[in-house]
Amino acid sequence: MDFTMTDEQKALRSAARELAARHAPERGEGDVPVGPHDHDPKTWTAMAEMGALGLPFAEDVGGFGASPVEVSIVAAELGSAGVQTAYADALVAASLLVSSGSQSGLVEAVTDGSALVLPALTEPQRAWSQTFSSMTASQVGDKWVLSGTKEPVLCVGSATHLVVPAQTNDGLAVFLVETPVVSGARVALVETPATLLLDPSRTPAALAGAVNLGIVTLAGEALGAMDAALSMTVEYLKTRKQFGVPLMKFQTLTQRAADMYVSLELARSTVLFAAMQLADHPDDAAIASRTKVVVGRTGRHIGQEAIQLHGGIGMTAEYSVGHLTARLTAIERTFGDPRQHLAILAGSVRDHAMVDVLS
Amino acid sequence: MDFTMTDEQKALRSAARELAARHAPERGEGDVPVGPHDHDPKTWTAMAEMGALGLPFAEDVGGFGASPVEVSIVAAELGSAGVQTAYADALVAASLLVSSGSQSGLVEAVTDGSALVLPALTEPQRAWSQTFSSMTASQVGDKWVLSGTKEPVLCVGSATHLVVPAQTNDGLAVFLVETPVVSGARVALVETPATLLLDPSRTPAALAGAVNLGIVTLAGEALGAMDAALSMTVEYLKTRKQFGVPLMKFQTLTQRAADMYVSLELARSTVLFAAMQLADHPDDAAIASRTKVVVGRTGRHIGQEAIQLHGGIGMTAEYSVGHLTARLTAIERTFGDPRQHLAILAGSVRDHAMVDVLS
Amino acid sequence: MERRLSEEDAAFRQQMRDFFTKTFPQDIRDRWHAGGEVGPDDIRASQRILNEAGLAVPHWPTEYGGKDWTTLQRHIYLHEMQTASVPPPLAFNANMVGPVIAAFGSKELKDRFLPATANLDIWWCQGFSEPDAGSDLASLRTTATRDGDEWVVNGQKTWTTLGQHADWIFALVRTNPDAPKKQLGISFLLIDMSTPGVTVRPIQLIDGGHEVNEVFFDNVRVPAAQLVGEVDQGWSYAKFLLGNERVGVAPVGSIKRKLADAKTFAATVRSGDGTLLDDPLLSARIAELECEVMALELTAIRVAGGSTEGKPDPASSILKLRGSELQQDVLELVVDIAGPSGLQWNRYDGTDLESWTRRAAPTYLNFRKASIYGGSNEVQRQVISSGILGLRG
Amino acid sequence: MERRLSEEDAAFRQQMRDFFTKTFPQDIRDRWHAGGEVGPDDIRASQRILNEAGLAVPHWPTEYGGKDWTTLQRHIYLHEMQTASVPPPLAFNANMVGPVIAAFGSKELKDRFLPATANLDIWWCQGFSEPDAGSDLASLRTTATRDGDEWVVNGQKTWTTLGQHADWIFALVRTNPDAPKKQLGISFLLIDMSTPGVTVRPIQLIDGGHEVNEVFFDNVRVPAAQLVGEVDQGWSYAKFLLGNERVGVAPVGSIKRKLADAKTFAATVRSGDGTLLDDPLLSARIAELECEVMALELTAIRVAGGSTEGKPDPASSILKLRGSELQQDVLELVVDIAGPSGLQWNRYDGTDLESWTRRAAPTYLNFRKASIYGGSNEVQRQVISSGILGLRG
Repeated sequence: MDFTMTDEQKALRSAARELAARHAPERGEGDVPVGPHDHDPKTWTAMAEMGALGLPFAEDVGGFGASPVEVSIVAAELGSAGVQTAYADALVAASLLVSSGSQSGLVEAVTDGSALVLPALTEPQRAWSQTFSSMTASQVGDKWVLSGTKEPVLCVGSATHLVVPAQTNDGLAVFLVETPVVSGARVALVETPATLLLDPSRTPAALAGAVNLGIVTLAGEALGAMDAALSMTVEYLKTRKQFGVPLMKFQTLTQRAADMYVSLELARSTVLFAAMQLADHPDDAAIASRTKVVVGRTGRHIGQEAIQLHGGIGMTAEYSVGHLTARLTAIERTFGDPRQHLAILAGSVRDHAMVDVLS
Repeated sequence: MDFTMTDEQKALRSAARELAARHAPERGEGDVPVGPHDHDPKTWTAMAEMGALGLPFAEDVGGFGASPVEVSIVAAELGSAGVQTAYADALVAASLLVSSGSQSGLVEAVTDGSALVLPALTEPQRAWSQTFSSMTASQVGDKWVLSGTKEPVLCVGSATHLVVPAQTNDGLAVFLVETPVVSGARVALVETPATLLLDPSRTPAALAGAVNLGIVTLAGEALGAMDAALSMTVEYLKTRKQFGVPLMKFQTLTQRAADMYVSLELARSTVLFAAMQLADHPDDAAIASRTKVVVGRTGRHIGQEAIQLHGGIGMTAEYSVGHLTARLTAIERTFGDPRQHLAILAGSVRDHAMVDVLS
Repeated sequence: MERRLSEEDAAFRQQMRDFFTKTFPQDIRDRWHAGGEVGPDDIRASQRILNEAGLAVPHWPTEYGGKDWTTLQRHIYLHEMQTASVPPPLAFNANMVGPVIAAFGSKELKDRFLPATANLDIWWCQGFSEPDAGSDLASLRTTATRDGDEWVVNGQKTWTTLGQHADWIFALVRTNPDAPKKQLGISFLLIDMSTPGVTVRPIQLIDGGHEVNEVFFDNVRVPAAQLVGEVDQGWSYAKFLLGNERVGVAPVGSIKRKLADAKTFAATVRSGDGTLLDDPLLSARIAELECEVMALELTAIRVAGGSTEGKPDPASSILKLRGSELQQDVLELVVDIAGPSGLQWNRYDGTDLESWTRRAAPTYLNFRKASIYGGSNEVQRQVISSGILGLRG
Repeated sequence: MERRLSEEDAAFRQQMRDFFTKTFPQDIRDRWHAGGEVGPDDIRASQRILNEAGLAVPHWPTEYGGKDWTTLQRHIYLHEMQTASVPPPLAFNANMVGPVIAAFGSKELKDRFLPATANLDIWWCQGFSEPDAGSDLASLRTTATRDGDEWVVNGQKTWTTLGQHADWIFALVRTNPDAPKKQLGISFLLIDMSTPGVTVRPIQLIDGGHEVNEVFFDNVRVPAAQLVGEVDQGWSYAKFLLGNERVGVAPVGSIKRKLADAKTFAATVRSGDGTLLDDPLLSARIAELECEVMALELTAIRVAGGSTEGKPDPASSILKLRGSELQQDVLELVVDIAGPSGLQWNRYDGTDLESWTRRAAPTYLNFRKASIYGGSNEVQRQVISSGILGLRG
C-alpha cells in the first residue's frame, strides 16, 4: 500500500488548485451568497476543459481512464477553495449513464460540459435511501412514463437531463428524463416520457457503484474544506491577539487545534484509501459507509471547532470559515448521514472478525 | 420544588459523614484491597445503629419512615469516603420483603443489622434484566423449591438470606431462600426450599420499585464519589508542580476541571430530584433510567478525567482517586448500564412531548 | 427538599400557561415557533402585550413593573413563555440596560427610561464588544471625552445584535485613558442612535441573516446626564449586567420546545417502512438529549434559589455553558432529522418541502453563536475554574 | 497511490501469518490472549523464539539482527504478531535501549549488550521518570558523580514498568548540575540492578497488579564504560528513544484483536431473546470503533512511510494519542459487554463466569495508563500544536 501521489496526480492537483483559485467565491464586506450553491456555468466549463468531468470513466465510454483517486484529488482542491459545484451529483449520474451502456453520446456531452445530467434521488420528508423510490414508472405502449416527485435536487434548474430511479412492476429501475420541467429544486413528473437506462436486474449494483463514487467525491471535497478550515484556524491563533498576547498562548485553544489536526489526518487516510479501494471495487458498500462515518464525524468536529476558535468573526459571511462549516454540514447529510451508515455497518459486524485493509 | 436540605437531613448527613470517615479504607504504601468489596460487619453494624438500613420504609413495617432522599444523603457520604457496602443491594431486598407484607420480623432483623438479606438478580453471561430469570420455581406439595444459578451476587458469602426472582408456571415471582450454600459469588440452587414472597401478579411492580430504590442509592453513592474525585483533582492541580509552576497554570487542565464541575452539578440536580420523585412515585421507571444515564455518563467523565489529570499517581492503589474511578465503573454497570436504559427510554419518546419536572 | 409545587406555585403555573396559550395572540406565537428571521414588529407587539399584562419585566423593582416573584416563579414564567413560543421581552431592554438603570441610575434616569424600556417604546441595543475587544472586553478603545455638558464619543462597536432596529444604544466607553488599570476609566453611556455621527453597518452571518451590526461613532455628542451611575465605574455595571442573573441564563423552555418539535418532525420523516422516530439510534439520541435537558432544567431551578447579591455569579456560567451546548445539540439533531430535505435552504415557490426542513441548517449554523456571544464557553469555563474551583491560572 | 500489496509484500504477510499462527507455540499465545498479569517466563520464551527466527529486532542494524524491512513490512510484522496474540519483544529492549545503544553506543557497548538485549538474556527496564519529574522529565534529580573510573548514582526513579523482573536499568542521570539549561547535563547510564545500593519497591495499581515500581539508588557505583555516547548528552538520546519511531507506536493489531474479541464476547452474552450483538446501540458502537480503528491503521501505514531522520517526530504523536484513546475505548466496550458478570473481579473457585468477564474491568482500569505513560496525551497534543502546527504557546 502506498499513499504517495504519482507525478501525474501531483500535476492534476496543481491544475485543480489553479482552477479552484480562479473560481473561488469572493469574500469581504457586503452580502455574498450563503448556503447551497447555484450552478456556475463558468466553473463547470473550466472543469470540463481540464477533464475533471470524465475522470473516473474508461476511455472507451468517453471518459479519461483515471479513477476515484483522481476525482478525490480534484474535489479536495475545490473544497479547500470553497468552490461548490454539482461535481459529485454529476458523477453519480454519469456513472449510471456509463453503466447503462447505451448512452455514449450523452456521456461525451457530459464530459465536455455541453450537457448537465443530474440524479434525482431524494424525496421530500423521506430519509436518504438508495434502494427506495416513490417515483413510479409505467409503460404506455413501448414508451415509459414516470410520475412522482423528487426534491430537493440541487442545481436542477440548470440540468439538461435527469437520471431518476423509479419503481416498475419488476422492481427499481433507472430512467433518463430530458429537459425536465422543474420549480426551484423540485422535480414533479406527471406521466413524463422517459428512457430506460437500467432494468431492475442491473439497477442495485449500478446505483451502489454510482452513489459510492458520489460519496468519495464529497469526501474529497470535505477533506479540502477541513484542510482549509484548520489552516485558517491555526493562522488565526497565531496572529489574533486577546488580552495582549496571541491566541496561541492559550493552551486550551492549541490543544484543541491539535485534536482537530489528529481528526483531520485520520480522515485524510480514510478518504485516500476509500478512493483507492473504490477504484478496484466500485460497489464496496462497507468502505463507502465507513468513509461517511469518519468524514462526517470529522467534518462536524473541525467545522464546529473552527468557528468556536475563531469566535465572532467565524460567524460572519465575510470570512470563509463559516462557509466551509456550512458546506461540511451539508456534505455530512448527503448520500446518507453517519447515523444511517453506522446502522448499515452495525448490521454486518458479524460478517468479519476484523476490518482488513491490506490485500 | 426546593432542593434545600432540612435541618434533620443536614444532621443525618453529618452523622453519615462521621460514620463514613470512621470506616473509610486506609490508603498509603503497601498493598490494599482493590476492586469489588467484601462485606465489612463493623461498618454494617454502625450503619444499622444509625438507622440507615431501614430509612426508606414506613415505621409500621419496621422502617424509620424516611425516604429515598435520606438514603441518597447517606449513600453520598459513603461514596465520598470510598466506603463500599451492600447498602443498595440490601435496600433492594428489604424493599421486596416489605412489599411482600409477610416478613415483618425479618425486616426488623434487616434494619437492626442482625440479618443480611441480599437480592440475587444477575446471571452469568446475561445482560442485566429485571424482568427475566432463568431460575425456576416449582411446587413440591405445598412447598416451593428453586433450581438455577445466579452470579455474581456480591457479598453473598455473608448473607443470611437471599431474595430470588424465579420463573413459575404463572410468571415471574419472588422467593426467599435461607442460609444459601454459595461458592465465591455464585448461588447455584438445586431443588432448594424457598418461601414465596411475591406472586406473579405483584412481582413486576414490586421489583421495579425495589430496583429503582437500588438505582437511586447507587446514584447517591456515585455523587459522593464524583464529589471526592473532583475535590482531589482540584486540590492536586493547586499543589502539584510541573515545569516549575502549579498545574493550575495550565489552562487546558483547568478548563477540563470546569467541565467536570459542570457535569457534576447536573448530575447532582438529577440525583436529588430522582430521590424526591421516587419518594412520591416509587415505580417511576423513567426517572430511574434517566438517572442511570446521567449519572453513568458523568461518572465515566469524572472518573476518567480525575485519573488523567492526576497523571501516574492516579493509577496507584496508594491514592484514592483510582479506587473512586473503579467504584464508579462498577456502579455504571449495576442495575443496567446507560446504553440499556437509553434503549428503554428510546422506546417511550413518543409517550410525551416534553419531560415535565414540575408537578 | 420538596419535589412538589406548592398550591400557590401550581396555581401560578396554570395562570401563566393560560395566559401564554390562550390569551396571547396565536399568530405571533406561530410565527415565532416557525423560526427564522423574525420581524421587529412581532417582538415589539409581544413585549407590549406582556407589559400590559404586567409580564414584561417581572424581575425589576416593583415600582417600575416588577412582581417580586420567587426565583422558582420566574423560572415557571420563562418556561411557560418559551414552551408556548411567545417572543420573550427584548433581552437588551428587560435583562440588560433596564436592571442596570434600575440599580445604578439616578431617579431622573429611571423615570425617564424605565417605563419606555419596559414597553419597548425605546428599542435598546448593546455597545460593548469592539473589533479588538471581544473576550478581552476591558481593552475597549471607544472614547468619550468631556466637552462642557456633553461627552464626545468616537470609536467603533461590533456584534451589536439587532442594532438596525434600535432607537438607543447603551455603550461602554473609555472616559479616563490614564486610569491605572484598563478596567478602570470605563463609563456606561446611553446614546440616542439618531444622534448625528452614529452609523450602523449590518454584518451578514453564515446563515444569510443580518442580526448583528457594526456601530460607528464619529464625534457623537451625548448629554452628560445620560451617563449611568458614576463616571469611570462602568466596568462594574457591565459585570453586574453580564453575570448577576441566574434565572433564564439557559433557555430551558426553548430547548424543550425545540426537542419536542424534533420528535414531531422525526415522526413525519419516512424511513424504511416507518418513520425516523422508529430508528433505534435516532430515538436513543432523542432520549439522551431529554435526559441532559432535564438535568439542565433541574440545575437551573436548583441554583436559581441561591442569592447572587448583585455580584457576577459563577453558577450562571454553568447554565450558560451547558445551556448553549444543549441548544446547539438539539438544533443539530433537527438538521439530522431533516436529512436530504434540509440540503436546499434557499426559498423558492412550488415546493413540497416543509418549512422546518429549510430552516434546519441555517438555524443550526446561526446558533453556533450561542457558545461565543455573551461570554464564550472558554470564558465561562475560566469563570468556573477560577471563581468556583479556586484554580487561579 | 496504490492500495494493493505487491506480490512480495503479500508473500511476506503470508510468511508472517504462518509463523505466528502455525509455528509459534499455541500455549503462550493462549495465555497472552487471555490477558491479565502475564508471567515473565512467557515474555522471555517468546522473545527467544522470535529472536531465533530473526523476528525479535528487525528494525535494528542488520549486523545486530536487523532485517532492513520497509516500514510497511514492519507494520505487517507487528500487525500479524499482535492479531495472533504473540507476546511482542520487550519494548524496553527492542524499542528503547537497543536502538539507543545501536545509534550512539561505542562498538564495545554494542557488542557487549546488543546480542543479549535482542535475546532477552538481559531484561531491561527504564529509569526516566521521577516523583517530581514526570511530564517535565528534564527536571530529574537523580545524580551521577564521577569518582575515578566510576559514576556514583543517588536518587530515585519511578513508574519503572516490570522493574521487578529486570536485570539492568537504563537511566537518565544528572551528571552536570551546573549546566546552563536543565536539559543539558543529563547522561544516559546503563546500570546492573544487582549492584549494591539498588532497591526496587513495587507499586500497586488500581487493578491490583504491580507492574510498575520505584527504584532507589543509594551510592550505586557504575563503571564509567557503561555511559552511552557522550557525557551530558543523554537528553538527546532520550528524545531519540521517545520519538524516533513511527512504526508500532499505535498498537493497531492489539486493538483489532481486542475488538474482534469483543464481538465474540457480545455474541455469548444473552440479552432478551438474542445476544448483545443483536442490540442496535451496541452493534453500532462496535461498527463505529471499527471505522475509527481502520482510520488509525491507515494513518499508521501512511505516516510510517515518511522519514524521521532520527529526530523526534510529531507524526508519531498522532498515533500515540489516537492509539491510546482507541485502545481505551475498546477496553471500555468490553466492560460494557461484560455488564453485571464483570462486577465481581476477584478470583474464586466454582464459578460459572467466563474469565474474560472477570478481567474486563481491571484491564480497562489498568489501561487508563495508556494516555499517561510514555508522554501523556496532553504532551502529545503539545508536540503536535507546536511541532506540526507551529503554535508556539
